[in-house]
Amino acid sequence: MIDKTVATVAEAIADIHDGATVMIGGFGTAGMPSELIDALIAQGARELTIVNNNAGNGDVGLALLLEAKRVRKIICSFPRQTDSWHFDALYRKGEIELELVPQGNLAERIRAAGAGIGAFYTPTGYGTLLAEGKETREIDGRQYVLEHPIRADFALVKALAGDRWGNLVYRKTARNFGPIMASAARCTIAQVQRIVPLGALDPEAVVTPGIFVHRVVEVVVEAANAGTAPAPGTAT
Amino acid sequence: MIDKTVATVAEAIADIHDGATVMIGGFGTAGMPSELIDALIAQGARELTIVNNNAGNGDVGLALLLEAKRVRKIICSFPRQTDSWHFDALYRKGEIELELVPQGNLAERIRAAGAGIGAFYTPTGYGTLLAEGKETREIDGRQYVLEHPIRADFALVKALAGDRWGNLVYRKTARNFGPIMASAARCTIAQVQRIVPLGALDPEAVVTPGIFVHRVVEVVVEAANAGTAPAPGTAT
Amino acid sequence: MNRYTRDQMAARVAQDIRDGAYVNLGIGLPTLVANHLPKDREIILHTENGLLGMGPAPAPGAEDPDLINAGKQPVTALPGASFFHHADSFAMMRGGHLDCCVLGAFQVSVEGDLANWHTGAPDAIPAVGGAMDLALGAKSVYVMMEHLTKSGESKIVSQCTYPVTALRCVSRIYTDLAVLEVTPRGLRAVDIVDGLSLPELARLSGVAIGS
Amino acid sequence: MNRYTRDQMAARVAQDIRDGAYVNLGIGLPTLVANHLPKDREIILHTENGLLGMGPAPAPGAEDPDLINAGKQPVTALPGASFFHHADSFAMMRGGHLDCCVLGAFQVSVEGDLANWHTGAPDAIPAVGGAMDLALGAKSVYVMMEHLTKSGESKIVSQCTYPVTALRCVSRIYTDLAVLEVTPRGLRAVDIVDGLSLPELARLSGVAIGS
Repeated sequence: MIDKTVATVAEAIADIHDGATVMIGGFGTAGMPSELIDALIAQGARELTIVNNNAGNGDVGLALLLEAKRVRKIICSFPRQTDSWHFDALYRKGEIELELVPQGNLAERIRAAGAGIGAFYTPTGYGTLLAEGKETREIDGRQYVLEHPIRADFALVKALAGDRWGNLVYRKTARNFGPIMASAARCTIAQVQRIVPLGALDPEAVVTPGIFVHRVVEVVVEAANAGTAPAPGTAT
Repeated sequence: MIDKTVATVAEAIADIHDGATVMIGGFGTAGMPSELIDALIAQGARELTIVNNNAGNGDVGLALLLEAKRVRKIICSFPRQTDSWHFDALYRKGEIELELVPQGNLAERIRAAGAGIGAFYTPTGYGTLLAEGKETREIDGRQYVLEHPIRADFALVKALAGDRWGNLVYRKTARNFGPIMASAARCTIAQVQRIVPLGALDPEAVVTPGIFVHRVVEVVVEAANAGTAPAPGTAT
Repeated sequence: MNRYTRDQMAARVAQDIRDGAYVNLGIGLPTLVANHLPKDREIILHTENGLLGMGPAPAPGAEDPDLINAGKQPVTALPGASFFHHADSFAMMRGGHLDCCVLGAFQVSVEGDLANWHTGAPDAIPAVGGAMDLALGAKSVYVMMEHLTKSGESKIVSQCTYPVTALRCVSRIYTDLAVLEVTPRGLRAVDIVDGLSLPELARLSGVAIGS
Repeated sequence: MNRYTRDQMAARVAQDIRDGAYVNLGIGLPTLVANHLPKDREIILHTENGLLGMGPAPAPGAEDPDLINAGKQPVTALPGASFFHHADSFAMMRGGHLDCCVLGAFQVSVEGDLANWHTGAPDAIPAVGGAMDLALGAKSVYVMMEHLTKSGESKIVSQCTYPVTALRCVSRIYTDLAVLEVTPRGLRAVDIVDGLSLPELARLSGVAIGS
């Protein structure tokens, strides 16, 4: 029988090794799997490469992982925010490597990894600093940059509900990077607000089919605590 | 106000011009927009390039469009089936051009057109007849073929329900090529079993957001007639 | 010198967005455009973090941390909205499906090059987000910005000195002094604030502007 | 000469599919494997036209034309199933997410090249479907076929003479005479039908086979 559910977040992330590449879902705090990240901080893995849209907000989740100096390199599109002080400090001290990727290329490179695409030509970034040194090509009169997949050892994602096969549904704009990251990692770990019986999710509305998910852990969230309040006005 | 609904299939396809490239959804008869195709036959456009997984089944839909000699070229993955007699006859007489594409490359090339990707490296087809003359590249020790987007002037798709913004949901495996074709055409025309009020579709479960759809037409289907019986045993 | 207010600029942009358009409003000044969309037009807002059919800010107390815009501010979803993941969202942009996006800028060149992501300062922490995808993805790219920097230099330039976001992508520029169209033959003034002449506008801008 | 029956071959393949595996069964002979999956294992079937969690054929009269497999035969969906579009379905295959696929073949080479889509006959109408994606996408590719053609020629060959589907993709070959593993040092016999010796199998096959 297939049962991808695990009992605790600690168990779910136990085998993340030093030096692993870890994708972490979320756009700011929406969709950020904070409890999995907290467990990863407690677990102690070091020298991580993190893939996320941002570089941590305030004093929660990814920001704390950075503060704990567990991250060697971050691949993201928008590190600098009004509340990204932990990243900012590390970056200014030269204690973290940054690979800055335009958000659409970040998403497409992650999707390419999951979809078995070797590389692709994207118009985004052509002629800019972020395409320096990259191969370019004119196709049908338009200029493109060659970009390669971003693969990961682990993906940590947050979803609304999941079942024992690993099928996932998300909630509103907390979906963001979850589905594509789930497809791009050797081992995808999902924290969900509730584990539901097999068959409870509408097969027409499953967003991440279970084939992309390896572990599902239920994280009980207090109603008042269902997400961390966003920091209004911080940019994309 | 946005109202993409149109009253009749004839009106929906009225401007398809001679020489147009038309994507037609469906895998065999599942998801085939038969009523739109019938209207296109009646409308009379000629010299069409058709993109579909197959090359028509039996004496319905796409097969009849072929029989009526309206199709100059077909781009598909699996033309030869037990009931593809209209295509077979035209092909053997040299009266239709065939571009044969492995099914995954067909899907990905359509998706690339919708997603603004200039070209992509795919492992599928490498070293085979279907990659002859195509550019290849080794990436991380694996061999890939360069494939380009397939764009269309029009896409004809069949969905279960749609609203006046063009949002669509599909039914079971009739979904197949509908969502990607909708994204790859300048004008996407959807036939639906029912038009529902705006807001009736669950925003978490919309499969094709309305941005990809230009016209929606309701086709009333008798229950006994909700689809054409498949021809068992015909291949993929 | 007369100047258009920020709300006047936003209203002027809004007037150029047609009924039924799919539109992405960038962070900052462009956000104001949402308040000025004509009531008799139905315009569908896209936010790149995965929502079409974005509605206004929620009532105080009704914020949902899972329902935010690209600026990470709480928003709402209208009837007819749809949610999707990031690859699909940027496919909408890169694939040319948006009719229009409205962006802020540091500089715009006479050829429509846009610089809006990086000041180029050596100690700045770079961050790009979706700016590059937006700049080249939409059918029309409208820039909203002050015409001059605080020190009086023109933000409309012969060639961008800041790092560019995308080349030849801007269609129109809405400033506190004028509305300019980027054409193959250079900039053309569509509107100028009352009391400012075309020659004076060109002089302030430091570039040629046609009428 | 003894031969495994088609059901014995299918049962033998089924035995090699582990609990929890994601599996795609090709058209024709491989379809039989579904009838032999061990009852104590939960195995999830993928069909490339957009379904994970495919169930058995429906009862007569309960066919749904919108719920079919890649062979366009009516099927059912199990609790836990999910539907998706073609690009996502082939991403699952090309991206290496399937544990196993089972395919028919015209020929397999000693290096694991597969020929199963085209006889190469000049008057044949070519059709490829998902064969090429399946052959290179799954972690393990199992081929099921008769060992010999009707005229007695080996379908296991030094080099394919039919047009190939994909290169070096086959892991195991299940025939009516043997089960063979493709290794970097050539073919290795895992099972041979009762009464047939390894040298005789190699002679019939026309290629070297190790033990």
